[in-house]
Amino acid sequence: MADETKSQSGQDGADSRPRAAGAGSKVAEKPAAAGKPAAEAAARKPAPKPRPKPKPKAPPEPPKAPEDQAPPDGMELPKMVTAVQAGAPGAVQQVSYWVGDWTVIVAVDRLLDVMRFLRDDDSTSFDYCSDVTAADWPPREKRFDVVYCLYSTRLRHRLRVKVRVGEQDPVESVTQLWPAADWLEREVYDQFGIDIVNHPDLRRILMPEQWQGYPQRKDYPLEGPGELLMENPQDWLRVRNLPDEAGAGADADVEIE
Amino acid sequence: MTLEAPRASTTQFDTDELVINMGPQHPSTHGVLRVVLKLDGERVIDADCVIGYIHRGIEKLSENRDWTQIILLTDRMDYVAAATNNLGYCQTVEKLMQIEVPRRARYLRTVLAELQRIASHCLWLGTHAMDIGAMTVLLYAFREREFVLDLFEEFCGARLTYNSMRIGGLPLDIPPGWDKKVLSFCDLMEGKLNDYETLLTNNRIWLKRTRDVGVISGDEAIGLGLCGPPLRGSGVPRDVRKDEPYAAYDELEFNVPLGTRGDTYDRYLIRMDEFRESIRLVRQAVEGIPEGPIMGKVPRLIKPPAGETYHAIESPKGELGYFIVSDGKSTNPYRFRVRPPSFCNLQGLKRLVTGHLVADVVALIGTIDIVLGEVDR
Amino acid sequence: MLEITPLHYSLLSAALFMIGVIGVLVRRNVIIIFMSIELILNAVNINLIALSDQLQDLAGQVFVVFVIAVAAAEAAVGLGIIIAFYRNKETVNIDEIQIMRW
Amino acid sequence: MLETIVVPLAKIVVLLNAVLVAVTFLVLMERKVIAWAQSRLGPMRVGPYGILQAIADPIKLILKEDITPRKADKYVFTLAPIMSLVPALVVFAVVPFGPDPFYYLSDINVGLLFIISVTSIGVYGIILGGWASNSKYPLLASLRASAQLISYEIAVTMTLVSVILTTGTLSLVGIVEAQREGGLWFAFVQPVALMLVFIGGLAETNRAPFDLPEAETELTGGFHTEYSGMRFSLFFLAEYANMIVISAIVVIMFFGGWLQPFPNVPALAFLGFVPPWIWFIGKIFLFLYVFIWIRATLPRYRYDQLMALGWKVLIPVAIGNLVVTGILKVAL
Amino acid sequence: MAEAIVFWTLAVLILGLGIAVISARSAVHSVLFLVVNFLLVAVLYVTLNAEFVAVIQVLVYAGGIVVLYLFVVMLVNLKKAPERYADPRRVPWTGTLLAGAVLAEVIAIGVYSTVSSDGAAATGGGLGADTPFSDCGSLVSCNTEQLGWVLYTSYLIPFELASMLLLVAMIGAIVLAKRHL
Repeated sequence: MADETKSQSGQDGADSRPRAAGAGSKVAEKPAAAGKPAAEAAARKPAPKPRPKPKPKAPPEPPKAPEDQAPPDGMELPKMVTAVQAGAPGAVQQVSYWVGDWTVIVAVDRLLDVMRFLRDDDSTSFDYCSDVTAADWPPREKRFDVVYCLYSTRLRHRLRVKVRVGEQDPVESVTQLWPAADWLEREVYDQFGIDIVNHPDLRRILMPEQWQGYPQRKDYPLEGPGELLMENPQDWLRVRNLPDEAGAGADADVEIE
Repeated sequence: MTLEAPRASTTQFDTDELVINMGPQHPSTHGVLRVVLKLDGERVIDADCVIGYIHRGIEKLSENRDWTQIILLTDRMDYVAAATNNLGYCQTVEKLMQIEVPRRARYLRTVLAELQRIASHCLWLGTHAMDIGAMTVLLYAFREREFVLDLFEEFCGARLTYNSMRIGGLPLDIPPGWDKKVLSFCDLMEGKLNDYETLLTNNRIWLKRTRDVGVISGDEAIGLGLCGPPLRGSGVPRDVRKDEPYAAYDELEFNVPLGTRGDTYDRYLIRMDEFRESIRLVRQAVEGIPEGPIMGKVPRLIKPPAGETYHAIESPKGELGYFIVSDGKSTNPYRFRVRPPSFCNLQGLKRLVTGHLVADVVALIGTIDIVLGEVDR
Repeated sequence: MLEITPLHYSLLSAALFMIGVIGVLVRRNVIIIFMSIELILNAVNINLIALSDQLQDLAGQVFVVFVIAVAAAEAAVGLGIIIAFYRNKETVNIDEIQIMRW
Repeated sequence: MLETIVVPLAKIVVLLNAVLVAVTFLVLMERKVIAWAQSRLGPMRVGPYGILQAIADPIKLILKEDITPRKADKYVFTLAPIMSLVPALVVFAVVPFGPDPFYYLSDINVGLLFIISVTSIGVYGIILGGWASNSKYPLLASLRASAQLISYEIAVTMTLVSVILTTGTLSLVGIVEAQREGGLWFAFVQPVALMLVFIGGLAETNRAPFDLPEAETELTGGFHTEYSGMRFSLFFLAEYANMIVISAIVVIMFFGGWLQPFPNVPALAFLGFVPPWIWFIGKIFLFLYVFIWIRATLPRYRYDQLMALGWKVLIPVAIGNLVVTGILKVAL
Repeated sequence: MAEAIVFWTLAVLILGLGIAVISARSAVHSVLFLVVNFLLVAVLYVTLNAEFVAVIQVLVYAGGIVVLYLFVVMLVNLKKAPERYADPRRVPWTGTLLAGAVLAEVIAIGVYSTVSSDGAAATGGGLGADTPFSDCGSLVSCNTEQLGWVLYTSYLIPFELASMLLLVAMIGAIVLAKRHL
């Protein structure tokens, strides 16, 4: 097993590009791994041993989460944004505008207040929860953006609400406001491992019940023996990133399969 | 059939609760959906959907493909409506890059999307009717779907996974004479729709099986996040094509059919009306196709600036949303998220089936029109 | 032996009757006890039919019709009771059915 | 000796073979008719226009592996298909194909009751098949099926009583003769009864729209989900043999059995050149065609609706029909 | 001769199946033996010229009542042996002896009565001379008609009472078995 993992680490080290490590990985990975000589590749592997392994993609510098662009000067804030700023004072940390979408960034501890206001207030009236999802920005201390896409079927406007949370921070579930969030939050938990509290039924949804690790995180190993990925991808990460195998920084080849 | 609310708790002495697994290998779960049903006699008291059997990690996969390659992956989500998936994705990227799509391309996209809606609804109609036991409608509907597939084949060479759009426009212009064929298909389809309706709409058994089955109120449907025909069946006037127009929809005339009772029969009628609206849209769009280029000004290297956006379109199943984050540096998206309408509609299944009979479960799975490729991604 | 008289039918009936009685006494499954009762009723019916044939009197057959009606009623009510009981006590063992209320 | 043993035996052999062959071709007919209804061609590969498919299908079924699930009750599992087929075949003992004793095996004076009682035994095959499979879906389906069969049996029997009331005989030959003497098929005398028996017959043979016991989209395969090979084909045979039985009953009771249309009208006497048994079989196949046609057209009832139809519509109407028949009989 | 063969075959089978009914391990098997038993009893009725009763036996007993039993057996399907608990006060073999005594008594009476008298005379109160079936001759040819006649004349009141009984039983069974009225 160990040999196998090492030889595979070779190719993997060459481009620590993320790759879907879904249920199919077991079959898909092995033939791919056989290709490259282990040693050469292992030599190029950086050694970030702590768990939040630096971002996967552009090794030279971690991709900073792009700034949430502020609305251009002179642009008037729409009523829904001003209403939430007034309705939940201090909760909105930042307002952002990009290609026509408005986003409010909210403190995680005030999330439920803001959401309740957004749903119940007449000027916002966001009765429809389109989507709940997240994005992972590993080097950041609060690495996850949890994004709620809201829509109002009465006023026909959209707003995104975003909270930034760290790995251990709990996020209050919004299922009590929108039952629609049930499966969406389960998926966020399933794919990112974000701790959603007060969720009625927090289980894995897309991945098998006994799956270890959270596939949509950027540090999730993209290749490797399926059994190990299934049992404990973090072990696989450690094996792959053993210090003695560390070499120069990996190049940033973005290989497309 | 009276719709009684699920009993709060069965009496403690009740012993004949039966747990049965419907699927993942079951002829009417439309793929590999597994529904764990808890039954009291034949009445469902609880249902739990187990999904993920064909989870392929398309979201994760897309984060490692360049922007154009992802179009191909979107085909594989709702594989019975691949063109609308392409459309939603391309429009999201165009929104991120602020690319102007030429008018001709927008019209053609509308034609493709509406043809796709007809094909998808054909498949829905056939399988839904088959689930309820009307086997002939299945073959009729598939026969007409075949014509749509022929049109697509002529347009892009593929019959199921089309890869039919590009960021900024379309890869190909329509072949000569294609528009005539589309129009004659529209005429044909209208006649065939009457055939379907003759077989089903006023059929007493069909009415008995669908009327007052799976009733859901508008507010509840909104709360559950239902979208598309299930939401409109409850009388909520929500159609992305109308509310947030894209492609050429703001220049075309169409109605959004709405239900009144929110039951399976209403959802059936709505989809039948949507067939007609789609035909109307296709006619208008085909007749109004302007001359001009089919590709906008797209940089050779597609690399949207850093930023994120959420964009939704009305796929045959409902609101198909794409949430895409670009870090502005690489040639692939940093985060690619699909808001699949089937996923959100399937979430409502538990609410719909509770209190109904086992036989209704198949009718209700049919009525929400799921494609597991999209649910699991 | 070769001459079949009503006595033969009576003996057959008696033997079947005894089997039924043994079933009632020996088995503890209520359903099987009910079935034994059906056997007993059938034993009686055989007797009635045989004698009806012998005496050329239809009264025996009429009686059998009534017995069948009674058996149907008995089965319906008896099995209803069994179902109701099973639902509450999860047993059909007659030795466990000994309390008058629950 | 010849009269008491050889001739009946020969008749039995001919009859059984005829029924079984008819069943195989009935399956082909069903596939073809449904295919045409659905603008398809149906089986075309085996023989000209797929005619030999009727032979290929049974061969395939017989050659298939016959699986017994490990946890099944082996004896009952084997017994169930037999219990389902035998009653369906036994019924043909009293079905008259023509007016002379040559055309039937026996004409007993309780013929109709015999048919009713024997078909009521067929339900055991279904219940036991579902139970012995030791699997949930078949069990559910078999409970459904047996409840369905028993319910509709009541309606059908009740309706047939009103026909008996009209004829005053339980003998099938007698019933047909009564129609000849009356000059009218009972379809015209008892139209309500005809509808009831036909609907009840659809339900009793588990045909669409009452094919719940084998609703493949709901219960995957119904009570015979776990069956395969020869044992499955026995169930299959039983179902189609039952279709023929029900058609035969309808034809005998309401469409004059072997009689030509309007047997007493002299203008139609030329129809007499067609032998009686051809009339009989032709009428049976006409009804089989209707069975298939209905299957291609209608969706399926739900279980509770089916029971409601049986108990709340068919049985009251049957009783009403009986009462009206009785009153008319006394009054006229 | 033929009658004897038929009788003895049937008798042996009926008794054997009766024993099987009460001794089968599985309740479903018991029910199956019961069905076959009833069918054979119906055949016995046919040999005794009671065709109508025979058919009714098949229709009602085998096709109806026993299906009901089968239903109940399946509903309370006990994978575990249903007889695990025995009341300590139970003395089954005494009961069997008692039943044997009853059988012996019946045999004694039977033997005694055959020896002492030459069969009861056919003094039936069956068919009066005014029945429309007096031309039927024996019971054999039109058993059903005659039985119907008797049922609806001499036994009309019991017949109606039986229908009341069935109605009551039906309602009773529904009330008992339905949980939520």
